[in-house]
Amino acid sequence: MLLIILLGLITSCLLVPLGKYFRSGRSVFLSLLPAGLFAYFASHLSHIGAGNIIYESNKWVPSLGINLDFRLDGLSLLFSLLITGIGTLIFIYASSYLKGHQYLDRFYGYLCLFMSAMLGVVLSDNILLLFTFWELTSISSFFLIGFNNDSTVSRKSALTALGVTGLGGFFLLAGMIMIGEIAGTYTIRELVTSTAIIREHQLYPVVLGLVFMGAFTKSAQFPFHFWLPGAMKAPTPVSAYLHSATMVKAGIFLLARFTPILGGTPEWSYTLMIVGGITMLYAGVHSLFRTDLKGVLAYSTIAVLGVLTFLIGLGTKEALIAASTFIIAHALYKASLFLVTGIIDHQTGTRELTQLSGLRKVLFPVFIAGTLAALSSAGLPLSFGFIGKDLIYEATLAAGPQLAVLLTIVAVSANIGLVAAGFMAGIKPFIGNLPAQLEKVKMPSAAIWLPPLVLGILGFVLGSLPGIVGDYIISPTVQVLSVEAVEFKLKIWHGFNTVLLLSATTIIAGTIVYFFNKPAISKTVFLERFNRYTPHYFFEMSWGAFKRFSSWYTDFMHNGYLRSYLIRIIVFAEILLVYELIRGGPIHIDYSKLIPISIHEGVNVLILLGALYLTVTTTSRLTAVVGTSIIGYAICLMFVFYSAPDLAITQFTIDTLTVVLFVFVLFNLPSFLVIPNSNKSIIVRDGLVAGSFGIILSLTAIKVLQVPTEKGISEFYGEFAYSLARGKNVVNIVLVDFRGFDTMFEIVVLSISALGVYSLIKLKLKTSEKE
Amino acid sequence: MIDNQIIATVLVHLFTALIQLVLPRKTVEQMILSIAGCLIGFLLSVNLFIKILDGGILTMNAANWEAPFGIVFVADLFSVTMVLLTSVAALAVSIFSAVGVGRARMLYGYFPIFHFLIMGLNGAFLTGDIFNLYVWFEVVIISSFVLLTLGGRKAQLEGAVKYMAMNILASTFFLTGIGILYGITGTLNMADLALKIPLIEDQNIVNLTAIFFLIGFGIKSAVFPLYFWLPSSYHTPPSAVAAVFGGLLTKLGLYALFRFFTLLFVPNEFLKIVFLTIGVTTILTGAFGALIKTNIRRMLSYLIVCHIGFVIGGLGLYNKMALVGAVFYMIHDIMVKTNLFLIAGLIRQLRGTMNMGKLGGIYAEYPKISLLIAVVLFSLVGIPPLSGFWPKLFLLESALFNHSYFYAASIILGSFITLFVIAKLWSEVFWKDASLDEMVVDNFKALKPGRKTLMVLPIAILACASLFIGLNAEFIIQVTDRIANEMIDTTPYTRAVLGK
Amino acid sequence: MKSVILQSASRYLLPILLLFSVFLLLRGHYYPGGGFVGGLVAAIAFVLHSLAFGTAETMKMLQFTPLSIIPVGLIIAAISMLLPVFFGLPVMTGLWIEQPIPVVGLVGSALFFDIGVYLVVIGVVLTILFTISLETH
Amino acid sequence: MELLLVVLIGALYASGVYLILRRSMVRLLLGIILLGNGTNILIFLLGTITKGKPPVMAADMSVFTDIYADPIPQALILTAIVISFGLTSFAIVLLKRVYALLGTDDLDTLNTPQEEDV
Repeated sequence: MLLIILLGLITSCLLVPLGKYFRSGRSVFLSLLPAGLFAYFASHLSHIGAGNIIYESNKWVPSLGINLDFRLDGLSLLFSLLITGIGTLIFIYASSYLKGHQYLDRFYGYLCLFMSAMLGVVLSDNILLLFTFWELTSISSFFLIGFNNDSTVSRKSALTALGVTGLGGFFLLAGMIMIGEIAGTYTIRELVTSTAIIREHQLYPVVLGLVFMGAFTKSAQFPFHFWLPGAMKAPTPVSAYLHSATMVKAGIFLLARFTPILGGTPEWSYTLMIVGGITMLYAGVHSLFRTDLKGVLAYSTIAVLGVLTFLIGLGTKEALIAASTFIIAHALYKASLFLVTGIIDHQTGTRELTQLSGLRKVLFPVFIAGTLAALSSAGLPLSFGFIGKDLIYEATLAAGPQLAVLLTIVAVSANIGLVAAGFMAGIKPFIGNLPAQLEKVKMPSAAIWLPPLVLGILGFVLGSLPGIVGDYIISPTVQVLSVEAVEFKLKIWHGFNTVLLLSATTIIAGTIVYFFNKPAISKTVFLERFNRYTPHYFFEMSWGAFKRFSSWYTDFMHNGYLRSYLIRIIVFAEILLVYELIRGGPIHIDYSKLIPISIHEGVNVLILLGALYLTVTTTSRLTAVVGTSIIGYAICLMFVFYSAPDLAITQFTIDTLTVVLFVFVLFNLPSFLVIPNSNKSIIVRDGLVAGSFGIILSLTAIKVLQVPTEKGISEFYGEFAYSLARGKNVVNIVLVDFRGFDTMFEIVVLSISALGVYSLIKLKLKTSEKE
Repeated sequence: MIDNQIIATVLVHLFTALIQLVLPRKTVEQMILSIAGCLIGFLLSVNLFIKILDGGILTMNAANWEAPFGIVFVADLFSVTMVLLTSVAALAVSIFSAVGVGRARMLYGYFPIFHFLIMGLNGAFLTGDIFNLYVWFEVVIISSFVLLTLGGRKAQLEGAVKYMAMNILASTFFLTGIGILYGITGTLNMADLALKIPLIEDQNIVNLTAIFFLIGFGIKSAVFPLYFWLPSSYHTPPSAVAAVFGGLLTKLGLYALFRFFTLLFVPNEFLKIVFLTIGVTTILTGAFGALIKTNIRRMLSYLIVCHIGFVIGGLGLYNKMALVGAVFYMIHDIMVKTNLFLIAGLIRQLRGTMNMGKLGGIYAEYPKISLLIAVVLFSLVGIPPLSGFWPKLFLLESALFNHSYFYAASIILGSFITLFVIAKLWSEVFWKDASLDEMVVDNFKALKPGRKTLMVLPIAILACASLFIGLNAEFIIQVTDRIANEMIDTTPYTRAVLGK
Repeated sequence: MKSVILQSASRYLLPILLLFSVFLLLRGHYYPGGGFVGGLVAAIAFVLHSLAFGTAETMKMLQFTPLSIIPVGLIIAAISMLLPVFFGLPVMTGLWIEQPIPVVGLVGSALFFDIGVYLVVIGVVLTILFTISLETH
Repeated sequence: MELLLVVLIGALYASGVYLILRRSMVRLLLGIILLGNGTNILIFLLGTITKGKPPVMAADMSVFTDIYADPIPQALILTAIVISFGLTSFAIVLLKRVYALLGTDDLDTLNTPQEEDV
């Protein structure tokens, strides 16, 4: 299975060097890849249909427990077949739809990458591996949404989509890590056996929240749904493939996968039912107000995703059967509707419902495809959509006495919206009179109208023979999702019962809504008045506020004033040091250890302090420099007192040279420090900060003085200076022998600074010169 | 044990620089020498790395004085890994410099100083003596001053003044710390210190000393609230220089922090809280800054800050898993950040600016280079299975396991903002049409094919390194796992150095 | 700055200080002094000369740029550091000629190292000061 | 005597910090020099100080017979002094260049806004 997944990835890599051969109509041959994969998965139908699960495991990162573990069970087979099957049609369709596009090869590259990633998601048996592929789907979606990269709107939509799904992804990751931590494994196979531990853990609600964030953002649930309509900026094949049939269902897939692990608790059920319910009603209503064909379809997709979330939340056997069936039904008719929309857009140049009518006269096969898809979406008997809808009602009716009525009402009303939306997208553009400007519309090539037609017909074929799907796919899928054994048959006809009544009501009401709800620009305008109350607006506003805060914060912290940086560093150090000093308690001084003061030492220190005062307070640059040099010489004298002749000579010469250097440089600087620096409060503040720093250092020094010193190493030096290092001046021996390495690189430092000074003075690049 | 091989990775750069100093006007020869030197350095460090990986810790007593009396060089897995990464980065940058740095700068000692800088880094990673470490730090600091100011543009000088002031302050803290440590233990050898520090009666002084090092190295590693020098200066020098800075300089500070706070001072509860707080605030500060900057290099500077927070937080958690994550993150970060600054240089070569508003159209014009860059960008973001993902996994796991939810949340926020700004960068720089009102200056087209290769090759080398790290995560994890073990149990280190 | 007294003083001071600096360098192993101090004193001698006669004059007298001494000194120091490696010893190990030489005493690699330090210090100090003073005047 | 040095160290660090917090770059440099001096004396003091007993053997001796000052801090300080000379001289020249370019040594003016980046 690893190879199966990697095939797409390899193809996409090969397209980088070989892309130029696939920019023409030849690209249609690339559809052999998904077709082959479809055949591969189809060949497993009977085996998996019998309730078997195929496992495969390869080592990858065992230290983290992330291995290339894959499983092929009913659920993954269902999705794999959708991904590769619809993929094949999309690949064929796109070769014609984007014919002559200069980046057609890149498009296929991303599409292959996406297909790989999506297969990876559904086949993974390890949740972190699943996450890996999950992120890859987000990334490939980003590239596909932004495929028309010169359009600003495309780029913005791509960024929004990546932002929303990316953020959800990080939450999901955190959730998965917590699951792994609680259960001690990342393998789904093993997780299923530790359900009880996870559900009873105190962090279970947090885990649930994090996983839901991932699923909801990906599957466009309210209030994160807003990226999906934006994602319709992608070329239509992408909308059909990623944003209705497969990728957005990854969230649903995730919920389904986690049903046996996390599901079944009240938290799980109610959250999903509420969120799913809100999503389907909200999006169902919205879809009726749209006049852009893709807009209608986007919102109806969101509504369907809501329905699916709702069903998984319901979690009964009936609900799970309904969800599995509905996933297939929706994928078939929605992909078909998208493709039809794409053809209309491609041939007429518009997707505005208000401008489209009568197209059946020029695009007859497309009209058939659209009608079949619309009818399936409406749930007409004999269509697969009918079976899906039936099962939904069955599930809601079986939900328990208190809930059944409410849930059924919600489901029916959402479905009414879906029926109307399906008619609007699949039938409306084709009926009525053909406007004059559309008379010249030509039939496209077969590669472009066959795929939707195939999907439309398939909807009715499967609808007439539901047993195939039911036995081979749905039943193993539900087997995976629910714990106890499930026995059921998908049937066309359930007899005259409540469910049939509800179905009929839905279709009739949907048709009525369709007839009374004429698409008009005024409605879109009406809807725009509520823009300020949508989640999208709310997120935009918060993001804007977040950016403004970031801007303010960054400018506040990094304000350009060196002294404010330095004072923060010093104050931070002071806080930590004072904390430790206070923790250390009072300081005791052992006076007996100290050396007595002699007069000349005292005088020297006094001179030093005087020079220090002068340096700090003077306003003349020269005086300040002179003050510093006096300090240097006084220190030099101190070294003489305390038996450091080498230091004394070095300090003396270095001090002299520094002064000479300063004088050279100050030569052409004004002699007074004219910068206004006299703000009293600042001086007091700096004085306090500096003073406390000095006090802290003094206290630290006193504390350290109380610690008895070890002299092992310096005694070693004294002992062996002559016998081993052949010298009598130990300081020099230390410098050139014991610690000669320090000296070696110290002269390197000196050399670098000389080179630096040289280049600093001599090299003056103009701004026009290159880096 | 006499093993001069340890120091060979340092000496090769010293002698490369010295030969280049003798040939001051011969820029072509310098260029070739530089690449050759880096290549030899790379081979030596690979050899050393394999040796340490297969065997154990190696030491070298400089001047043949037994530790703790002389200066000792210690090659344990941590230091050798850092040396290896440095040499990879150095190789890439030296190749890039051949085209990316103008001849004027080469005439004034660009290459020798670059090699001194690399030498300083390697020396700092390998030394086992705190004062010697100070000397290496100074080598690094002074070379970076010179490289930062080389060219003397206004922005460069402005950045350099701030960089200088704060880095010298860092050295002051560091040196003060050394003075105190010598005062209380009478030794400068790290292994010896590791044995003597726990025996000191008044541990309060030890904690006090630790803070001096914390501040000193904290400034070097650009953590909140000590990071200011980084965004003030990293956008100013040539991109080749910025690449070394961005990839390696802050990592030196981090290396020192990890070395000191695992070997000498094991963080107590207070220090753990300090590190964690620093980690969280650093991540946030970097993320906020990166979000609003529109100049590529300014944005990258803030991203460096943000990601240093990840690493510091790992030190704050101070358990094996977190340390593995932190070290892994450093490994990943060195490769990617170096590369990103080189990429910024390439973009500037392609378009003559680094302002995202004025950039565009690279994807249409140079699709293959764009894809190469995309790999690097998404490695930085940590899209699985690329290199940034794994360490984040460790850190997140450790954070959640230890109930450090603030840290975990900030990792998520930091990662998200990284994702967002990188996607924005891609969309602005690569996707957007080249703006028409601006005259696009493409200095890249005019280059000869060989010179074009010299610019793209280093980026490809580093991208391959990132890919290797990402796809071969198991190997890196095994290495970092051993490093983390060495950090937690320091007896092998002290035994190797002191022989007891 | 070019006073006559300073000029005539520095004319005598230069050789004396240089001699003294060499003295400091050589005896550093036994008494206070050494490469650093020696190099600094020598540099001060030249600086004094340049203060008296002007930097251009001093440069003319030197006949080579101070910048070029730096690599020479560095190479001497680096080689004396590297030499023990060829004898199978760690870097920087002291090597000694067992026969003492008059005035200097025992000669070893440490002395060459010190000479390297001496030259580098002279080169560095003169480069820094002369570059600036040539720029300023 | 140590106490007097302790006071001195505090004073040096305090004045150093005070000076680096000023707006003038000359003062920044002087502050850095003072901080360096403070650190040197700190190392010197903490390595225990000894009067009149330099770590140099008498000409006719081959080992020390008396106590002597600790040579290590002295060697460290010597290295530190020389290194900080390298750094300060570079910094001083940087000051000169900044002044030549901007005509002021006011640190507050060292800000090129993002908009002017290339």
